[in-house]
Amino acid sequence: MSHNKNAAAVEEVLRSSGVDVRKCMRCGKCTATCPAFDEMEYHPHQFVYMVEKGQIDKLAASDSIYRCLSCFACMERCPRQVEPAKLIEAVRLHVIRAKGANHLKPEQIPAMLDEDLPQQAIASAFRKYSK
Amino acid sequence: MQDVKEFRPTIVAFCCNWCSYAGADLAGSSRLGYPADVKIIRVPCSCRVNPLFILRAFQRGADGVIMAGCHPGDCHYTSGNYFARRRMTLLFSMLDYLGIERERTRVEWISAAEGAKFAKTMNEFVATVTALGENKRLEDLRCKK
Amino acid sequence: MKFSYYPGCTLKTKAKDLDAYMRASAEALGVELAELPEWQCCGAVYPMAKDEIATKLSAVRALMSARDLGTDLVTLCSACHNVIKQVNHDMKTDADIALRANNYIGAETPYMGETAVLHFLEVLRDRVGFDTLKAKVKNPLTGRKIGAYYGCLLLRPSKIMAMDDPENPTIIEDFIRAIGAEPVIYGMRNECCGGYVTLENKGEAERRSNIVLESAKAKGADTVVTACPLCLYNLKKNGGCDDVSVVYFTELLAEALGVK
Amino acid sequence: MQRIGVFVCHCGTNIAATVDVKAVVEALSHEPGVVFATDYQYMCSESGQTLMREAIREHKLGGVVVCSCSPRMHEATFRKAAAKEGLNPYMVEIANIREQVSWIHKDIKEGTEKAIILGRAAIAKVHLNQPLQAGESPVTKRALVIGGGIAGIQTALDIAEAGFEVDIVEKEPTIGGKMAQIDKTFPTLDCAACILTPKMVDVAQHEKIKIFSYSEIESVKGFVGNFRVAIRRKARYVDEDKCTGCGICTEKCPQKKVPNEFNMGFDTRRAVYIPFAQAVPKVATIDANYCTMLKTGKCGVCAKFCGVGAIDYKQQDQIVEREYGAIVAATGFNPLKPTQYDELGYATCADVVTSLELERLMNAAGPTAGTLLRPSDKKHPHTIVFVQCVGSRCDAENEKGKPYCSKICCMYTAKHAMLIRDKYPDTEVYVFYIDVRTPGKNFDEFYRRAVEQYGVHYIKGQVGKVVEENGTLKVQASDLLSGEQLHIDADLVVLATAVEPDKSARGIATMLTASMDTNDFFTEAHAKLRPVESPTAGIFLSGVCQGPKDIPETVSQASAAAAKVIGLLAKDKLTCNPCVAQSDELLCNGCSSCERVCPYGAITYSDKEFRGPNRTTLIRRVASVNPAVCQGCGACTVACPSGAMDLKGFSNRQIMAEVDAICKM
Repeated sequence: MSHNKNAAAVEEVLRSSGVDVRKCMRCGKCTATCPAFDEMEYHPHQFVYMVEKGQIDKLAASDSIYRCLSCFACMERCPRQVEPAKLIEAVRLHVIRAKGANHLKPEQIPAMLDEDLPQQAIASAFRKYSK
Repeated sequence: MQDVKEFRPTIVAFCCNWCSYAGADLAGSSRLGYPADVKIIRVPCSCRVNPLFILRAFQRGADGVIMAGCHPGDCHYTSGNYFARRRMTLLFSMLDYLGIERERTRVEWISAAEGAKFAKTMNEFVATVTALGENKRLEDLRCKK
Repeated sequence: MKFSYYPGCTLKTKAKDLDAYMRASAEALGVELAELPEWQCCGAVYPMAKDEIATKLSAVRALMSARDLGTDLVTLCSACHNVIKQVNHDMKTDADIALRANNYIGAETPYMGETAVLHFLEVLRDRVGFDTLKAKVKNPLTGRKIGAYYGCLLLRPSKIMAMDDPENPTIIEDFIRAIGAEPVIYGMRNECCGGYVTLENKGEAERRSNIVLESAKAKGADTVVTACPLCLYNLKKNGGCDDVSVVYFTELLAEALGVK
Repeated sequence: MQRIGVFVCHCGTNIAATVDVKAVVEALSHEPGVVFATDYQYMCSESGQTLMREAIREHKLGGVVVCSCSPRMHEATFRKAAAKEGLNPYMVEIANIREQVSWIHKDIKEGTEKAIILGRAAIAKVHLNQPLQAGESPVTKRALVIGGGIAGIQTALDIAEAGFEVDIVEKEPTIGGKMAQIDKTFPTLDCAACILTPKMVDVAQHEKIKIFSYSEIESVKGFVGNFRVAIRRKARYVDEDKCTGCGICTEKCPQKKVPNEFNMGFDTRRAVYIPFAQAVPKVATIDANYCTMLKTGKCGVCAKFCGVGAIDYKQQDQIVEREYGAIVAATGFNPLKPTQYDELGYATCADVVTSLELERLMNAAGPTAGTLLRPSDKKHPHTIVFVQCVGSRCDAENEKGKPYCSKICCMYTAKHAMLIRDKYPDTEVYVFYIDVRTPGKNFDEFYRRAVEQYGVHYIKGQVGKVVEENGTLKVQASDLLSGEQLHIDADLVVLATAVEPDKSARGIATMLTASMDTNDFFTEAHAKLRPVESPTAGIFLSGVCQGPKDIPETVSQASAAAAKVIGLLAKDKLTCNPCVAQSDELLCNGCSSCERVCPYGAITYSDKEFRGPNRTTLIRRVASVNPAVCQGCGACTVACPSGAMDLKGFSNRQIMAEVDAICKM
């Protein structure tokens, strides 16, 4: 059981996201509406369910946390106000707050640029993926 | 020192006829005990309890007063317990102002099916009031024999 | 009509057009926009975590200086608007965040969400009025079939953004009608273009952008308008749909008002 | 001072084992006013009651205290016994020394002490008791049923069959309600019209039933047994008595472009119309919003063709006043309009329809004559996606939806899926569900039949987005069991939307002073034991206005409500609870506080003359309580700032006396 091992991580994710995972009625509308579904290993409804089960480690190890588009569609359309996007962000923060776990490093940036790329893209990427 | 009599509080419980009084009956028929210090007064509804009754009890030497009614939304008279709740909130702030410990007054919602809750609540309340000791602030000494 | 204006990083550089067309149009419409004296980048994405304070501060500073100037705060870039409005909501409703943010900034008067945040579209709709705008149009874009692209950030989360119906919005369509063109309603107008992952997952950004543009094209749009530099970049660069041009709504506004 | 007798019961050993009964008698016999005190083995037994009656007679007792079990058990017994001896029953009080003493305390000394205190409190109260007389009020032997759907129809028929008069008030031009729009009914697949219309005809022909169609409730006054109701008969511009329902006016009317609400707007009707062929009453109605004559004064075609001269463009709304003994709310429901769920495309795609709209698209009397064609291009759909729980089961914070399960959608969707697969085997049918909920007789079997026999694809998941492209509905959905996101090209999408109480219900509830829950469903007097009565006396509940239900349940509840109404109307007089509030007019300051808190509308204010100083006359506004309506909760007594309002049987002085007796040190 991963319950005890991950208790602190679960607590952190719940607190930092402010999400009440028990509200979920497992309808799957978040996953139905998610535009990034094909890119993800774990899908929005699984984030809710797996956080409830205490499986933060699995989620943290998955690339899915960097695939969320932060489009808020799951939050908007959830009939039970569960807000899966906030959980995904909280798990991502849980990872990048750990030392050296930045997903995006400054030296990677030049290779990614093209002349039209708006600053916004870089600013947001740093904010989401680095400490 | 050993001669000091153990303090036993006087506690008045106002119970609405439809839920909490029936809950007390259920506690009785289930033989769920609570201290004899609790004496129940039956009222039709918690909204019948005038805050003056509670002040009167304190004045006459009660150490604690508890009011029990139907759960919000379950009132036999549809909305009586909401009125009671609002009035009690006001009473609480007044008691605060007077410096009467707020723990001496309590409001509980106990249904007819909650005999165990009735007994548990009364046990807890008696323990709380016993710990607080005698109510001397509001007691009217002229009423004392 | 005087407002404080928060341009944001991209409108000063890559998206100068978006900004310039708006300023010209605003002048023509009698809307006075005073750029905040000192502003910092809002961070371009709203930090959702309740325990993220530092990343919310630049938005709080902007909101605070608008309050001190006694004006409503106007934004134009959808991302800035989303960040600033959500942070404003936090400051209004989350006592813990408000306390910590105010402690950080150490202002004399704590900021508690007093400033009203308006997107320039809202200024057009609620302050200028689309009827007034229509009356001031010099070159109506008659015959143009234009699809509104809302994306994610303008409308969601709807409880906080409170701009329009999040699933069936009308504000940009009404704008399009006001400048004399015909709005095209298509299903993907409020779905994400994938802009945020354009850096590291170009494939996904391309797929999402194509889905949006194909949807608009299928309904007969010749142009898609947006209020977000990242959406514009993404739809143009990654969308690759030659039949549909992507422009800022302010460009069409300036064109219609004859100030382009 | 009252002469009081005290009777302490042993209850076998139930009381006597932990309470020293003799000591209680001894202690209480010294209380002021006590002239007789005794104990007995079983006070509730015949001989115990005889003992009490003899003591009342011999000692001329004016008050009785029985120390025994809970008053909820035997208060009525002892009061009846006292009444037989000529003592007012409300002069009897009970001290509960069994449930509150002997059963919960083990220590005899403690138990005895407490029993004595409770006895003292009861004695103190009896001293202040007043003889109370239960009032009586007559019963008007007629019932009003608000709403003419299947619930109202069934209730009215049952009451009428018992021999009482019934009026049905229906706001639409015809009775029949939602059931009239439905194609087939689950789980037997009978045609709804075939089983409903005979009942509608029964109603029309029943001599005890009067239908007020195209009418609304204007006001309700009075109380149980004696309601006075004003009914607004909206002008239909057709004389109901003259119209034969021949339909010539509807054929000749030149205004052809009125959306037909009966067919959910899929086709049009004329400005003068009869909603459907089996309408009851079968009388035409002119829609004032569309009639050219009424709007511009130019036309008059219908009047020209009407053979009996029934058309009357000058008709006005009429107010009819009627009296009733009982009122039944049967106001029904509407499906939620899913315009706020436009991720599912309802507002923007013609081929996204609600389930009730689908009923019309499949109905032989519907706009497509029973052939399933989709609205946009009138083509036969080959792939159909059903979405369950649209607007149901939402979080309480969610403003768009309802927090409850709408209960009927799982079954009617199974019905739709099955009927479609049966009639059009070339059609693929997908049902996206969260849970399939089919409690009910033969219900789960029905749903399984849809899956196993008819091959309907049930998928656990939800639809997240519907987009229309080139005539195809692109459905994006989750399949939670396989962990996939599905993309289905559908021709038709059907939304099983939540049921919500009819919008008129809130206003009607206010007029009836009947309570409602936060969802605007009427609340019942007791969730389990009094499910068809409102907490307000004389108001009864029938059908979906009380909560989501299917047809069989609605009909059972409708009959249950009728039984309750019959039980009430069968009485000539009603005995009222005498423990009601009473206002002291001399103290009343006319502030209306009591009126505002009364849940029953039992308090009214009126101007009364009082004698002032120096032979003057003062007019003051004072409260009075209608004892037939008051239920005796006492809310008003505490709200009253001047102490004018008091509750008989639980008066301020009585309760204070009990408090004093308990706290006496």
